[in-house]
Amino acid sequence: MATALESQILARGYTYGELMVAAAAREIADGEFVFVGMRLPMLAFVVAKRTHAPAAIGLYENGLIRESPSPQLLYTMADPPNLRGATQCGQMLEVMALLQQGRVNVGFLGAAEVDRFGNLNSTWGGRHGEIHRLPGSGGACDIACLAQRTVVLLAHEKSRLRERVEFVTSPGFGRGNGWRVAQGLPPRSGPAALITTLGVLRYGSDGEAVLASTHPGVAVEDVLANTGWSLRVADNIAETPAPSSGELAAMRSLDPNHFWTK
Amino acid sequence: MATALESQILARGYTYGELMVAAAAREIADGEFVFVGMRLPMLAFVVAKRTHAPAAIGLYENGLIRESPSPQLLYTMADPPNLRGATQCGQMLEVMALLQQGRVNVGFLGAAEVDRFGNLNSTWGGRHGEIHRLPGSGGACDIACLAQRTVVLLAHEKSRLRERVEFVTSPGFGRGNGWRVAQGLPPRSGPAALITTLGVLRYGSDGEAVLASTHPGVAVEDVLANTGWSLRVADNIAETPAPSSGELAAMRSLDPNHFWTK
Amino acid sequence: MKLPAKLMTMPEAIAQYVPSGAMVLLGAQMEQMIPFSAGQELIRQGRRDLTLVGPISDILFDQLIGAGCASRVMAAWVGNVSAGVGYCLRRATEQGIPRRVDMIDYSNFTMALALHAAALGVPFVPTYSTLGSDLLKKNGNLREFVSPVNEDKLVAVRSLRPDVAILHVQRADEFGNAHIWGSLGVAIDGMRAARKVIVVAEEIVAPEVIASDPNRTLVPGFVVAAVVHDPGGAHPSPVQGYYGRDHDFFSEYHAQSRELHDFERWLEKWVVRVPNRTAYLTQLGADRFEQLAVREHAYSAAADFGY
Amino acid sequence: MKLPAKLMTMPEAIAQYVPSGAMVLLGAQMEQMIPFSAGQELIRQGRRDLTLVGPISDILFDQLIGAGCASRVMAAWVGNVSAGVGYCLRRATEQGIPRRVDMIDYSNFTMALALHAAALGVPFVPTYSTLGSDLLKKNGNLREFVSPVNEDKLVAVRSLRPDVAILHVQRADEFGNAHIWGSLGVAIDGMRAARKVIVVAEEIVAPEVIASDPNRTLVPGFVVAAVVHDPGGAHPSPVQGYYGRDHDFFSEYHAQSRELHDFERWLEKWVVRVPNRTAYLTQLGADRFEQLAVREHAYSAAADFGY
Repeated sequence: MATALESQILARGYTYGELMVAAAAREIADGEFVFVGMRLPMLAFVVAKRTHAPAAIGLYENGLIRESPSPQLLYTMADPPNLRGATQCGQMLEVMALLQQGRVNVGFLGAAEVDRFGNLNSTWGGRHGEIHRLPGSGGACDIACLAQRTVVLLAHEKSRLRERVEFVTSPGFGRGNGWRVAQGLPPRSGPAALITTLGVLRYGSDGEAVLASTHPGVAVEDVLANTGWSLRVADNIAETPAPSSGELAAMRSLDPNHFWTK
Repeated sequence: MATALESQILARGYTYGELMVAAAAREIADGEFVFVGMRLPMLAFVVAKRTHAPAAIGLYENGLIRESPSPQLLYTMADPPNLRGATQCGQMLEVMALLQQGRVNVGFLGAAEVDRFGNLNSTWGGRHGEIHRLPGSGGACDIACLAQRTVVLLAHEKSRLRERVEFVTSPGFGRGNGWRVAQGLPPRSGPAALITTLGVLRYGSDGEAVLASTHPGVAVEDVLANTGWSLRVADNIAETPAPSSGELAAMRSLDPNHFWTK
Repeated sequence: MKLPAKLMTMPEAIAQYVPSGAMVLLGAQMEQMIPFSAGQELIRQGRRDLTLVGPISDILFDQLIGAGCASRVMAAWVGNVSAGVGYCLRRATEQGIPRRVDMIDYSNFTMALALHAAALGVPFVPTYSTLGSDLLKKNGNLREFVSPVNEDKLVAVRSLRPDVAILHVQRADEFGNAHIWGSLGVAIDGMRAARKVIVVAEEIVAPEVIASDPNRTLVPGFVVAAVVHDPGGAHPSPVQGYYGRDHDFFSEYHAQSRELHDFERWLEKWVVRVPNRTAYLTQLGADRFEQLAVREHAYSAAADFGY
Repeated sequence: MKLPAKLMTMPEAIAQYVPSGAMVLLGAQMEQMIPFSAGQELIRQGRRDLTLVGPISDILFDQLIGAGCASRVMAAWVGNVSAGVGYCLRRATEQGIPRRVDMIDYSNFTMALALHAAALGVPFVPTYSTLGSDLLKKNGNLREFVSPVNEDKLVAVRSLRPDVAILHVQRADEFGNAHIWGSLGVAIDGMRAARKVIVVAEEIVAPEVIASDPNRTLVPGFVVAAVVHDPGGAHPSPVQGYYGRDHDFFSEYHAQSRELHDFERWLEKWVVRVPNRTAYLTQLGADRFEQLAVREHAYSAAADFGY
């Protein structure tokens, strides 16, 4: 494992995981309320805090609100370093209430599968006929319904980026334009970005995903070949900026062994 | 004032207020959850705790729950002696939730007016044509709706015990039998006793008030003459037991100057 | 990371954040920590047409009504908790003196639920309370409906979002993060329901003191617009661990507000002529305030947030 | 006044209050203070047909499912938070090994609201969450309706009353009054929603210690049926101020539960063959547990409840 990572780092100076975390961190604007999900986003929030978004405020579904970044790597949001010195340790209901009030600018999610319109499945997965049980929503459905913007992190595989997901755990743009409002979801909500191992997808006004950037060394064809539908490509397609030295320093000071940034 | 009180005490060994507090305290059974209202009931709860109901639990609408009685006289439920050493200092919503869950056995109320069926008015009072603004419900309506039993304390005057109250702040038995359930109120709820300066009224299965006992030295005729409707009298009408020496000792240790027990 | 400090004087905070016509939540902690110093600054700055919101308010609402600051009251109880009725409320509602005031009557629970609904970000919260009462019939923010999950009759309590919530707290840092203990009442939901929050603190402490106990930080700084350091600002109401309740002051107010001209004299003496809390406490007298001081401290056992 | 003491051993508490078929709330404080010692006693006592309730449960639910104790799971997330999926959950749901388990899928918020509704004593609480999702379509306890106070579409989350809630806490007295700090999750509503509560405490302290801070007494003794003193009972999950999270243990469980026979060996070693937490901690090794000990204490600032 370590050698594979080392070769990535030798080749480009960073790992895929580090690139994804940096890209996720950049989705946070300074001073924003951020609903921080499990895993990579916990690291992305700290990177944002230590670089361009020092005034961002982190909300965690266990009831925690933090303005100062955790001094240590977090394996879960309830790890002791994340509680000490927090702005507030309250109830889950209280942070979810801030989300439902519309105060949360951006929320981060993971998922097993995503479709053309950004709908997420993390409950029942289907692969070549077989049904797989996945862990479930956690807070993902709540964030997907109620945050002003949602950012999803996902490994880019044809079996994960599907034309249609079998089960909509967390609604994206449903079947497209106007669908969310018709469901009764807040007007100001929905997917903003899908950050994968190959690139970054964003969403058009019709709610369909568009390839906005490819990661360094990744060809557009590779992305299309690994996507389960005919993915649209932005006219002004760009290359995902590599992690800055500041971003890498922030990540590596917390995660030198690449627990989250493989 | 003091002289008037002294004469009462000389004549009978206690004041009207002390008799009412003792009668109120006896409505609390040991181990019960008691929703303690403002004023006299605060003293009645302490008397019950120090005499026959040491395991009673007191709930206060400011969010307080107490199992040990306050060591000092309370002018309001949020007086500092009532908070120190409490079982729990929480939110109003939390104690009201226990009430709505049906866990509260008995709740105490005051009111300006009461009618034949135990409906209470503490919002808009009418006296000889004139409208008077009263303080309002406070928690009275909530207790009257949701406690298993309610006990009301009131000065016995014809203008306060009325055939009909103009405004139902806190529902009793409405228009009589079956009315509460028809409104959607909990099956196990409603008025249990009305303790006045002249006697104690209880409620028949039809929801109408019945004179159950008169205070020592009070004639049934006095009670009827001071009641705004033709009050029913129980066949087995009794005399309200005088406060015991233990009850008086408990009250007077807290309220030697008769702030609440005039 | 340096956030803008929010520390300001009471006149600044009231001038900046509480315009005439605003809906203001006061007295969220019930009989404790009532923001009298803030309410009296509202009177001095001549606010008009305020909507006063709070479950009970002891005598603060009565003073604001008597001074003509309020056109509407949304409350469960308005009066003088230890002494009786509020005479200014009666003059305003019965005779329109100094002006008419519309009363929107809640119960304590339905007021708490209205703020809870707003804090939760939903249009209403259901309850069984007020069924069969005239509060339900007269208050348009309480509506009977049938439960969508069973056949029960319920009351929908409409969410209520005050423009400003003014909270008196024991201690806060300059960013508005505050510790409250003792009587909480509807403070937590009230503060989250409000569009803006003004914190009035007995003590301003270092951020590390507040951060040492995030479970007690019931007011997070990010909801707070202004922080005012105003020791003694809750008098005559008590602040647990700081000073007790001045029961006599409530009785004196009761006696001196019964007649209109007496109330006008009282208001002149205790509000109009005292520019701030320091002057108020001087007029009250050091001896009298000393009578209310903590006689016996009772400190909470420590909680260890270490790892 | 002397209340009956509720102190008992874990086997006594589980035997007395958690029968087969019960609906049990576990993991209310999310990734902290998960009552592993109580859950593993449920396995040792051979409980069957339990309904497991909790927003997330880290690997405790996976173990109970793998041991065949559960017939139904009402949760938002079941797996291994730091290491990935729960293999026992997959075997049970995909192959019925060791038995079929019905999944009733919630989101974290709707699970919190289901317990909140029960704690409030109402049949449901409304939310905008899950609109447009298949959770709403598939979970019968979530029902779309139209707001009675405006035209909004809302979801009614039906109240959920567990038979028993098992909470791991930092400290409690013999009557069950307990202090919890740090990660609260759904503990407060969960405990009030449940018909019975079992408190598992790191420390049993004098009632005076708990009573010194009634705002931190999030578990009032009157809702508690049993108090179990079981230090280390939350391992491998953390207890703020007592011990940290054993991340490796979660990774080891992940590796050793992938294959059925490995899981059976793991269960034998860590649950079936260890009669209690003392034996469990001995097997874990003093050195390893010492690695999780608090390195730097961080005590909360005192609050003065004096007067």
